[in-house]
Amino acid sequence: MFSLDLGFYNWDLFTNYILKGLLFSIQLTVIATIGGILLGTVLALMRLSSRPFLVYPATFYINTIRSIPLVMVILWFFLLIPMLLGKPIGADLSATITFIAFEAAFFAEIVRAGIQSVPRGQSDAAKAMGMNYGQNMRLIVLPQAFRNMIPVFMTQTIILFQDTSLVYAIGAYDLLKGFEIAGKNFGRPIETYLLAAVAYFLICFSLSKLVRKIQAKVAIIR
Amino acid sequence: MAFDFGVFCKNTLDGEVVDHCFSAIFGLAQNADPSYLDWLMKAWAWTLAVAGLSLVIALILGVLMGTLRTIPPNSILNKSLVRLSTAWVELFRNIPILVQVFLWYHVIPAFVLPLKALPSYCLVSIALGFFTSARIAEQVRAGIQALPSGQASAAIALGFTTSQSYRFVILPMALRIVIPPLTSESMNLVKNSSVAFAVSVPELTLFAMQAQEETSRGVEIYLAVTLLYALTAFSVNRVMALIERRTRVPGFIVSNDASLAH
Amino acid sequence: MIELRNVSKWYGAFQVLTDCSTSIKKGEVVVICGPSGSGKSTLIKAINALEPFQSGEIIVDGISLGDPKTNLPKLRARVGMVFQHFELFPHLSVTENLTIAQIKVLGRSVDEAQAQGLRYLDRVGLIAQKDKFPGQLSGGQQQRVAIARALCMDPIVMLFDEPTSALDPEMVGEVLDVMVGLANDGMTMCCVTHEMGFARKVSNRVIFMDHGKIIEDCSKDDFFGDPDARSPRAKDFLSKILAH
Amino acid sequence: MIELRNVSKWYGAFQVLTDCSTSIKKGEVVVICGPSGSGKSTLIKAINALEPFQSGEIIVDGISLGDPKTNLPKLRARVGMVFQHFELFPHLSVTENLTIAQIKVLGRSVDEAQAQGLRYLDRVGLIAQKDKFPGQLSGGQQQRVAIARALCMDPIVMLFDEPTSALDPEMVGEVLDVMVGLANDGMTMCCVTHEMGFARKVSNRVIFMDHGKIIEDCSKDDFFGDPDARSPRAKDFLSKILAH
Amino acid sequence: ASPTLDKMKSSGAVTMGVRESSIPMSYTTGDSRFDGYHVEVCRMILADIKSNLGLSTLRINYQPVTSQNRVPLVQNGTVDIECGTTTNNANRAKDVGFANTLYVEEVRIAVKANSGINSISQLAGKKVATTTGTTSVQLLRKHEKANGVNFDEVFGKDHADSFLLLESGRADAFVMDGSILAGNIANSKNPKDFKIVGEVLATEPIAIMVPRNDPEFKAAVNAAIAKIVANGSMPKLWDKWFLKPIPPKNAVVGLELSPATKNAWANLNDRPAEDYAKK
Ligand SMILES: Nc1ncnc2c1ncn2[C@@H]1O[C@H](COP(=O)(O)OP(=O)(O)OP(=O)(O)O)[C@@H](O)[C@H]1O
Ligand SMILES: Nc1ncnc2c1ncn2[C@@H]1O[C@H](COP(=O)(O)OP(=O)(O)OP(=O)(O)O)[C@@H](O)[C@H]1O
Ligand SMILES: [Mg+2]
Ligand SMILES: [Mg+2]
Repeated sequence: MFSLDLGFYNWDLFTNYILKGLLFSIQLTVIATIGGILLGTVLALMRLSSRPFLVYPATFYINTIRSIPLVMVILWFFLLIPMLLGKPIGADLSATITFIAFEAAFFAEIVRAGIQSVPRGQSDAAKAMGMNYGQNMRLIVLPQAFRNMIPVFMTQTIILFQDTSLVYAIGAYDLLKGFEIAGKNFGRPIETYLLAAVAYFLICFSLSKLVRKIQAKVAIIR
Repeated sequence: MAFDFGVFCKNTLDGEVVDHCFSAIFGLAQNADPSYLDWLMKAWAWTLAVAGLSLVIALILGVLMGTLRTIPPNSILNKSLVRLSTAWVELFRNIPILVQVFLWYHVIPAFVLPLKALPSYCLVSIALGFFTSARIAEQVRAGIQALPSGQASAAIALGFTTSQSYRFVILPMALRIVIPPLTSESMNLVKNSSVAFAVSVPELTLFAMQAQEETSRGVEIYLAVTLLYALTAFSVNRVMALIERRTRVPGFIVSNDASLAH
Repeated sequence: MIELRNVSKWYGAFQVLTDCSTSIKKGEVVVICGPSGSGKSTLIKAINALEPFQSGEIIVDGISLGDPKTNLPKLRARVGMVFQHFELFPHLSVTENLTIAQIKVLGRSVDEAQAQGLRYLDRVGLIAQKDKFPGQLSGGQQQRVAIARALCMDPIVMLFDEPTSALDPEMVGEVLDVMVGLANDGMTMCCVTHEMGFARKVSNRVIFMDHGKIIEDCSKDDFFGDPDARSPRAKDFLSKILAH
Repeated sequence: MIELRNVSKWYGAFQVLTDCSTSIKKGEVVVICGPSGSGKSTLIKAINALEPFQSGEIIVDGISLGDPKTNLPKLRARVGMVFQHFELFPHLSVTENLTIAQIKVLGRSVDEAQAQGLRYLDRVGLIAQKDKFPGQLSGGQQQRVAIARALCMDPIVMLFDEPTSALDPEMVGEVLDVMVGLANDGMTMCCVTHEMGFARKVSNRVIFMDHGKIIEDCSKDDFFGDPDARSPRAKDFLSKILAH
Repeated sequence: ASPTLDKMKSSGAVTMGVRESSIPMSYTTGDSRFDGYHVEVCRMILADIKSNLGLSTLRINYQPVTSQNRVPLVQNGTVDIECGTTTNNANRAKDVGFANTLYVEEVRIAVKANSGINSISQLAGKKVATTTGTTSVQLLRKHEKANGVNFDEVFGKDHADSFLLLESGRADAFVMDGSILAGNIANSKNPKDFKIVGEVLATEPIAIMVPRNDPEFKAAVNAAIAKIVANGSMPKLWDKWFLKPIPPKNAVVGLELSPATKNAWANLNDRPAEDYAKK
């Protein structure tokens, strides 16, 4: 029978190995969320427009990205970005670009659904009062859409945080990697995998609790 | 840059070009050394096998847990079932799939020795299946809650017991409603099966990493692998669309907001 | 037949029903009315044990709902209920909607259930629609099927919760006609509705609720004939609802 | 003031409006009725250019909607519209609902807009609710705010699309009262409604539609007073709707 | 002109590719610090180059690399000098350059000490672990074909995972470079439970990678290597990393200096693995 030995685990080990990974995972999550929402909103508006030359590229991009495993997307970008840019980039930057590009496809669908979740009567009413497309979007539709979207945004962000563990494929140093390296260097891989699971669970679970709180707060009374 | 898809017709032992690309699998050339194409096909089969088994696990457990989350908590048994299913969902969706795969492969068998005898294919399917079941459970729960509450009331008012009302009234409709989100969860499962490589299942991603190391033709290898993943996910999508068409209720309009998570 | 004794119900701290007592005798037609949110739906659902209540007692056909030994599904099967939004089962054809509970709950044979189902479908004038799905029917037709579905179970009493308020005005008539027919045939009925024409025509008694309390419980003639004897709240309500 | 000439509209192969022609003069109150799905909402939305149409012409205050040079937002701002489901903006307070279009579309100052908004809010009897959000009001109150919101834009005509059909029966009265008041003040109105009491009381003309066609377009007195001169479809509809 | 040297001169910095857990060749000791036999050699090389360039300081940025990305990273210039555990073979030499070999790796077999396995011939039908993305995978395939034996191969996603397969009993043997085997055993919970056995399955030169299109830089590196070998540092380095306790756990790898490595020091060269195989 295997016996757990967590004795090797201490504060030094945390600051030496894990903190760096945790910070990178958080940083990657935050940047990819912000970048993904911005790029995703553009893609969503393109998809919702009535002009084919805007609709098709956006639809193609979103559908393609959504049907490829993230690991593959990460490897692709890692391989192709240097070729396209003509100059090399590191694993961390590559991961960041990849995640923004990848998440944009998902956020685009969230934003689209959010806009569509606003009853059509609302934009009819705004139009009937003489508002043009821009005023309608800015004053009436988007404020409601974004409020409806906040919980889904946050859920997606939690998923994103979990997905950062896949950057091992290109050797970026994320939270999971931190645990793994610590485990390897101290010969305690099983214990560290367990600790990693607990750490991820605590972070994601408390975040999802937070989402539920916010959900209740921002809900529009109808 | 130039593509060189000839790489797939190369021998996996010494990199020499073989006569028949499909040498080993179709037995075209007896005892010939397998080519990278043979290997690719075998890897694809592994991907399909992992995704298939985990999909079965995920659907069964997901529907079960999603249903349990909605049952009326009017007895101690029901209450504990609700709690169990809630805990299930929270546990399996808040740990990254990669970590769960390691847990099932390395950590849990260290404590539950019989699990060591299971091939990694089974363990990784359990991990993927449980992980996905938590997401499917959420979709099923949302589907059930999207039904007008009057439906359940009507069933109960006709004298159905709780389990009868789920069987004859609630689940038949709820499952129809959740087909679109289930489609994207199933496609996600195909994609997520790529983590199986981390525990030695020789599937597409493992092939991609190893073959690109041996041949240095990363672009061609990744292209082929990506296409196969996309093809698989697309087929899943078509099959689900067929199921959706077959089970469509005449005159009933589902207002589906497709699943957003991936 | 139905007896309510000091029924009270709370949602958390909010009291939805306060000390409601009344009784409905065999063959009686009782109309319940009152402002939105006054607890009408809650009360009628409580009679069918669809809503639990915290204190008081409801006795249906001699059986107390609060008794833990009562087989609630069996009791519910004997009380017919019609909902505001019809609540036909959309994935089942009209005939299946009519027979499924007969077969699964009452244990009737398929043939027997179908014969009964088609008899009542004919009665509500929809025999031609028997193979359609609910989504293919108009609202008025759906509600008539829902009434037939409840009748198929041979209920001892029929409960209606605003059966016409989700209908296009054109279709209100066809549903009310079916209900008037039922009342004239001697069915015991308890009906939440704002159709005062219907109340005037067939009801024996009118119950007026406000804020979870039964404020008026009197004969139809007293209710409509003697407005000055009514409470101010009821008078106000009546004047609003009859104004246009 | 409003002129429709042979307006037709298709959704794909399905024709929703067929050759609709009519006109509404200043100060007139026109009621549109007809069975569900007959195209009433589509017609009234077309007048406000919310629904494009494929053939025919609509002229509002001398300006053709079909003309590509027409500034549609500006034209819409001069036509008030009230919807079945109120469509107040749930994220804005009552006062903000009343002022936002005045400020952003008409370019009024905040003070001016608020003064105008509160004047009309007072007129519909809801000045006490000015700081609430729509979700905190009853349906009847919301609809009255919606009417005030449309009035704030100083419209030359008010369009109503079944303004009372999503309301609890108790609240229908308070909304109709506001509308009767408007009509009596000489506002030009075009109103889709099944409230025949309202039609009888204030309308000048009644339009009856079926299957996308205008079947009857006659004075109120002809419509209600001379049923035998009406088409069978309109007679049938009227009998159903007035039966209970 | 050497692009790499120019870059070092202008930026005062250099990027060294390192591994994260290739003990003792190249690994992290936590908190972005890296160390190991090859890393230390590289630091000596860079110190030499720095003084040749007349720079007062040369900042070293460490870039962790993996088996999968080390070649592309050197190829595209992210990494200026890779000091890990890369086998110098003809295939890779098309994409990158290799400095003169300072370490000759012998592919061996690690087994549980009590398993009774002493030779590769005893592995027929047994589970053999190796790491995805390494030459050992192909090596095993070739061996199967040549000797008509059949292994049941299991793949770890990295060396530590592969070793874990052996440790947890999922594999009966771990076939990999000797230094990696020794390093993993030394770092395990009970090093005595494992041993390295059997014939040398392959001999491969492990070399420092440099960009391919920069012969001047490669020459500078080789010159530095010659200096280091000449002044007798190599045996001391070997002693430090392979025979003495090393961080972080102060374990001893315990791998004796092999004749092949000694030979490589004596006759500095950059011959690829294929040349070794022919011998
Ligand atoms: N699940 C619930 N939780 C909390 N409060 C509830 C719940 N269901 C109903 N209520 C409240 O109970 C009160 C009575 O509701 P009920 O549906 O019985 O009213 P009603 O008289 O049928 O009104 P209506 O005419 O609108 O149908 C209302 O104030 C309602 O807000
Ligand atoms: N976007 C659409 N696409 C296709 N058909 C539509 C669309 N919108 C409306 N219709 C159809 O056009 C017809 C007229 O619709 P409309 O809403 O104008 O009817 P209505 O007379 O207002 O009915 P109601 O009394 O139910 O409001 C209906 O048959 C409807 O199904
Ligand atoms: Mg009710
Ligand atoms: Mg309409």
